[in-house]
Amino acid sequence: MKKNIPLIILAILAVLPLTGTSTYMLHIVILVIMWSIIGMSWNLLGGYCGQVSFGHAAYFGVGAYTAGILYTKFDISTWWGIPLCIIVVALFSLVLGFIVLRLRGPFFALATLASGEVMRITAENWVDFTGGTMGILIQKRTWVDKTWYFYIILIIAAVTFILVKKLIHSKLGYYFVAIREDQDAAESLGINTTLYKTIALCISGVLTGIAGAFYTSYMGYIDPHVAFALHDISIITIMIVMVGGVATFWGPFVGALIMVLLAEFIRSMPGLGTAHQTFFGVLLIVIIIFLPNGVVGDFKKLKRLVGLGRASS
Amino acid sequence: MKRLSLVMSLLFLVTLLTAPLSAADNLEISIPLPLTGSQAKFGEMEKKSYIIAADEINAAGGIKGKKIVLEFEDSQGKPEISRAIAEKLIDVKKQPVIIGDYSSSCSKAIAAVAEERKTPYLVVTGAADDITQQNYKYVFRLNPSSAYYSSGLMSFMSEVVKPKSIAILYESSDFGTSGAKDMENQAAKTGMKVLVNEKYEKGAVDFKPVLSKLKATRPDVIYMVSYVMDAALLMKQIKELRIDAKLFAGGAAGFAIPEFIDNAKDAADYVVTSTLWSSQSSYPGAKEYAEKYKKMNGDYPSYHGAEAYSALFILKDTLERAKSWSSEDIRTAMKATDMMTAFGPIKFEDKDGYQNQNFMDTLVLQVIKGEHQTIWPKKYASAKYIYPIPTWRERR
Amino acid sequence: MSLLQVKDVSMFFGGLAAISDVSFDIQKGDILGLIGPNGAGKTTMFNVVNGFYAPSKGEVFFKDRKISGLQPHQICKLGIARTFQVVKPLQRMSVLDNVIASAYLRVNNKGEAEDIAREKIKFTGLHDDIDVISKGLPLGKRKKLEIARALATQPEMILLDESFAGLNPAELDESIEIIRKIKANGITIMIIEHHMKVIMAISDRIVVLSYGQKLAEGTPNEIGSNPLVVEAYLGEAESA
Amino acid sequence: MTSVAIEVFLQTLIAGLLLGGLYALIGLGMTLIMGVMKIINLAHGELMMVGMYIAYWMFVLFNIDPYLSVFIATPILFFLGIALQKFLINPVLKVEAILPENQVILTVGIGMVLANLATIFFTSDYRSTPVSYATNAFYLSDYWKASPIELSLSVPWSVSFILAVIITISLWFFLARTDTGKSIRATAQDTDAALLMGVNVKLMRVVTFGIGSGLVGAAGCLFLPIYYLFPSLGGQFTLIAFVITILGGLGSTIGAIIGGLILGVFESMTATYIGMGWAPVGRFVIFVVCLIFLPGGVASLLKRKKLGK
Repeated sequence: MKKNIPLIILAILAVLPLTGTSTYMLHIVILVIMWSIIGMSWNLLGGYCGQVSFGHAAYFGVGAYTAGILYTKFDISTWWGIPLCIIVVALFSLVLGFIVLRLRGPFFALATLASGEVMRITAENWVDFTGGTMGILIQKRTWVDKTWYFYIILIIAAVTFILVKKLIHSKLGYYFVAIREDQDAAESLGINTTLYKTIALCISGVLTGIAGAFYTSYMGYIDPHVAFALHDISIITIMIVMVGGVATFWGPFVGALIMVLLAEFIRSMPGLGTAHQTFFGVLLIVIIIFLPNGVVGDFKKLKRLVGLGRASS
Repeated sequence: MKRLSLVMSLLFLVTLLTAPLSAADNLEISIPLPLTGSQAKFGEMEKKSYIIAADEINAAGGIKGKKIVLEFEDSQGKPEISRAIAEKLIDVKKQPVIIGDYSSSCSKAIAAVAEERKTPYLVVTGAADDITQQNYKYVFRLNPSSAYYSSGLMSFMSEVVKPKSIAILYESSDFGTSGAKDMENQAAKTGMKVLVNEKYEKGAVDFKPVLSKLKATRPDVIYMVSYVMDAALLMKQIKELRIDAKLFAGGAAGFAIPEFIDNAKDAADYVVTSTLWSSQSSYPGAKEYAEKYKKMNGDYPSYHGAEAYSALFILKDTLERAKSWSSEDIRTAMKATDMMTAFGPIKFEDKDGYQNQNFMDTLVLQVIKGEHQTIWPKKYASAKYIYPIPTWRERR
Repeated sequence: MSLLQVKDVSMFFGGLAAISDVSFDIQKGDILGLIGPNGAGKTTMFNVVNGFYAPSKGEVFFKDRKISGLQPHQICKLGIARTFQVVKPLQRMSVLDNVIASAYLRVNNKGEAEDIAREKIKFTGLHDDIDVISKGLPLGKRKKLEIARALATQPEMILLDESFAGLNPAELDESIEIIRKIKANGITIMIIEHHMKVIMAISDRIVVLSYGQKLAEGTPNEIGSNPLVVEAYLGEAESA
Repeated sequence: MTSVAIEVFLQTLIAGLLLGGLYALIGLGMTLIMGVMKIINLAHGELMMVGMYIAYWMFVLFNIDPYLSVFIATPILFFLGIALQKFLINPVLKVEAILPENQVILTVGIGMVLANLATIFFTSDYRSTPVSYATNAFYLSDYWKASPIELSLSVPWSVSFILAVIITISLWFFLARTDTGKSIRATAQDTDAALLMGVNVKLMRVVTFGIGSGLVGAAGCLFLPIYYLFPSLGGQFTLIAFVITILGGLGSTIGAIIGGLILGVFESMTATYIGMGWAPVGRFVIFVVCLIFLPGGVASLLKRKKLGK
């Protein structure tokens, strides 16, 4: 039974477009799936390998711009961005990894944060190539109907989830966690920490980049502020994983549900007005304080808390 | 684990089923606007203006007897949220027409959805040129594209100032960039030399380095495209460095709103700016709206408010003329719009590579004695322009 | 033949010499005890051999191949494993997973890695705690885990850094037994230890360090009767 | 070099130094917090925003000059910081989590709430204090009639700069001379050693967060006369504070000052000689270069020099 849960969720999702779900809901679900891919990939690097990146917008943006530039400069469909960005983002991750991976802890966090910002400002200033702040507008999106977008992102997600699942139960997974737990010990056990951190960064970056390339095709518009956003991408990504559950397989998915679906709910709650952000901010604070390992990571604790609540009421 | 997935699927189902049900004799219109985040200032101004317009329309009997009920959705200035809102309006609320949002990137996100879903969308403030250059059939724009913002200013410069050189400073946003690019093109056409052409990151603290470089080149005109407070900071620091030019010109936005003068104080004197509208405009209803807004909020609105205010009247006019309130009929009716509003005459035309674009004369304002006065074109002028302007030394 | 050769190794930190000009050899299959007062440079020597530090001067050879300057993971791959004085378990992993992670050095498939890990865990007597998260282990068992983990890399030589400190007598006996078993498996051992009785009982040869310099080298008997050593170290240690 | 080129250079340098002094003050609070608590505080800029609103309302309601508000905003922010640390951050630091970085998300949440509350209570209007001296300046040609070049020095910028220097020096004295200050420095250098020496590390952390918040609140007051204010202004200053902290070295007061000045001058020079659009790139480039090649920041250079002597 437990083994089948992913299949069940996948099956529910797969028939979703056939049930006459509104395109609004479908849009939200697409965003949830897209964010859970980004969360998954961040989790691989941050949660399992312990390298907390504050700059995943860099990979997202490079992926998004790979697709966008294919369209503006080479007149090729943005969808080719998805396969192409695997190469582009992998190279980019190698270069970036070479610079940032020698740093540890908060220094790594800050260096990645800076890398995202540097990419944004570069995209703004390198006008001939990226179109600068005017961004890239895809004149006609491939489909009006969301069904295909939905299935594409669902397939990408399924592949990502399977890949990550396989990875974390393989040699790589053990090595990643060993590096997270104690880099010196890992090194003395014969683990080439630099190599494996670079592998984690590349896989993580590429998966995020694919999500970025999808974003370009799906939204039909990117600009540096959107694609390389510090808060709206890098930090939201971390929140998704932390709220859902660091280093848990389902954490990113649950986190994406909370951060996208719940956020959308709270946003459109009548009578809340602009206070929805305060509401949401407080919710985040409460989750971090009471469930420091996220909803999935501290699920037992959550059950206990909820149980206590029932008993006292 | 099992329980968890159960909770998740429940959450999911709840989400899917809670599509709000709405049915009434009222006409519900939801408007996406940035109400939080860095663009919230303009979102709020537009929101207030929409409300004023709705109250006026309702007091006069509504639209075909139906009262307008406004709702606002916070797009936070994020395109994917704007898109979510647009999808929701079209799909869940079955709203046959969409108006609103503020920034160009959000407007682009909505425009793409509107076009695909064949739902008319009236862009109210998004100024990037390309929004109405996509051969969209369902996207209309009330404000001129940013390439036209400076048309009035250009004619003022070529008739009065006759400058030989210009320095351009602009904010690195799509609005700033397209405004600057347009000025560059105009300069090339009229033989002005562009001495400095620099962009800056929004929120910059110190412009003095770039200004002192600019000072050394001695341009005739300093043209700046900036948002609210950058505009005030720029003029304050220009005053401090005593940079004299024949003309200080702003490209709408930050220079055209009342806060500019409040904050820049005497440094704002004699600055001219292009604008789409001013609170002294002679268009019918403009002054009344401006006064009403001021009474409610203590300050005059900028053109963004007037655009929002007028947008609702355009919607009313369209809906009253439309054969039915189907999206198709509304589109046809909107295309035929030819009316006067507080913002000026509105007509959606296809020309110069634009579609469904409202073209209009843009105005030039000058800060005279601490107030914005319309000085150009002459037929709309509320005061005579002051030119040449005194140097900073002479002003003391 | 000598398995490991340390040749004229010096290690400076900001002008201070932690080790100066130390040389010694280890024969294959031997147990070499490294002793000396606190701050004598024993752990630094381990860090040099293991690759955490590249020596400021001198060279280290393993099976006649120069290893000084290599990365720790490369040296480990060549066949030198180590334990830490301050234990470094992979905190949030179970005992089994800890050992599996290091068993992966020589195999790529999970089944094989797990087989190796289970064997080494049994070897060190941790099989009752196999699923315990290592953070929750008592110190004695954590020290054993360090050994199990080092063995899982299937080394030819193992560096044990104070694997007996803080153990009770019963645990001490078990650990000595484990070390004898390791030796019986043909693995060369270099060991840092403060328990003089233990070191005298198990070592084949002993190197004494003091203030970063080699004071003496020899069999336990020779060392026990060396007046220099007794003066500089043994007397002090036993009175303490 | 022509006189014009010299004028441009000097004016840029002046601007850079003035800006750098203010940057230093923003960075100080961050460097203390990061040095002592080893946490990344992403709500730093939002705390500055709170300080600015306090100064703003003091001016509007009671006509108190923003510079005097330093004495009002700093204590308020100090206690706000203490409350945040005690009731929100500490509980999170105490719990064992897989990634200690979850405290960062907490500060993001705090920042979000602060910014949103400011929007709700004060609207998102842009504000500035219309102080009478806002655009006053000293001019070289007023004092030296025959000067071949013209330089100007803004009055509010200079006052802000001088106050920033005074605050910085007092902080330095506090850290160097008082017992509390010494305890804070000990905690920053080695928490375990400080514990052994009998320092109340827990209290020091709370106090440090308070001082850090108070400092950035003071920085807010000094920024108000030369800048402007709106609820979501915090983010960019948080980033600047990071750059200075890394440039100066974690926990180093002197490092933060030098780092601030370097950053200020560097940004100004970039703006003049390369292009203002690239100034932020320059900011992050020195940031990354420093992280990699000089992980201890300027402070480590100073120490190295001392050792050499």
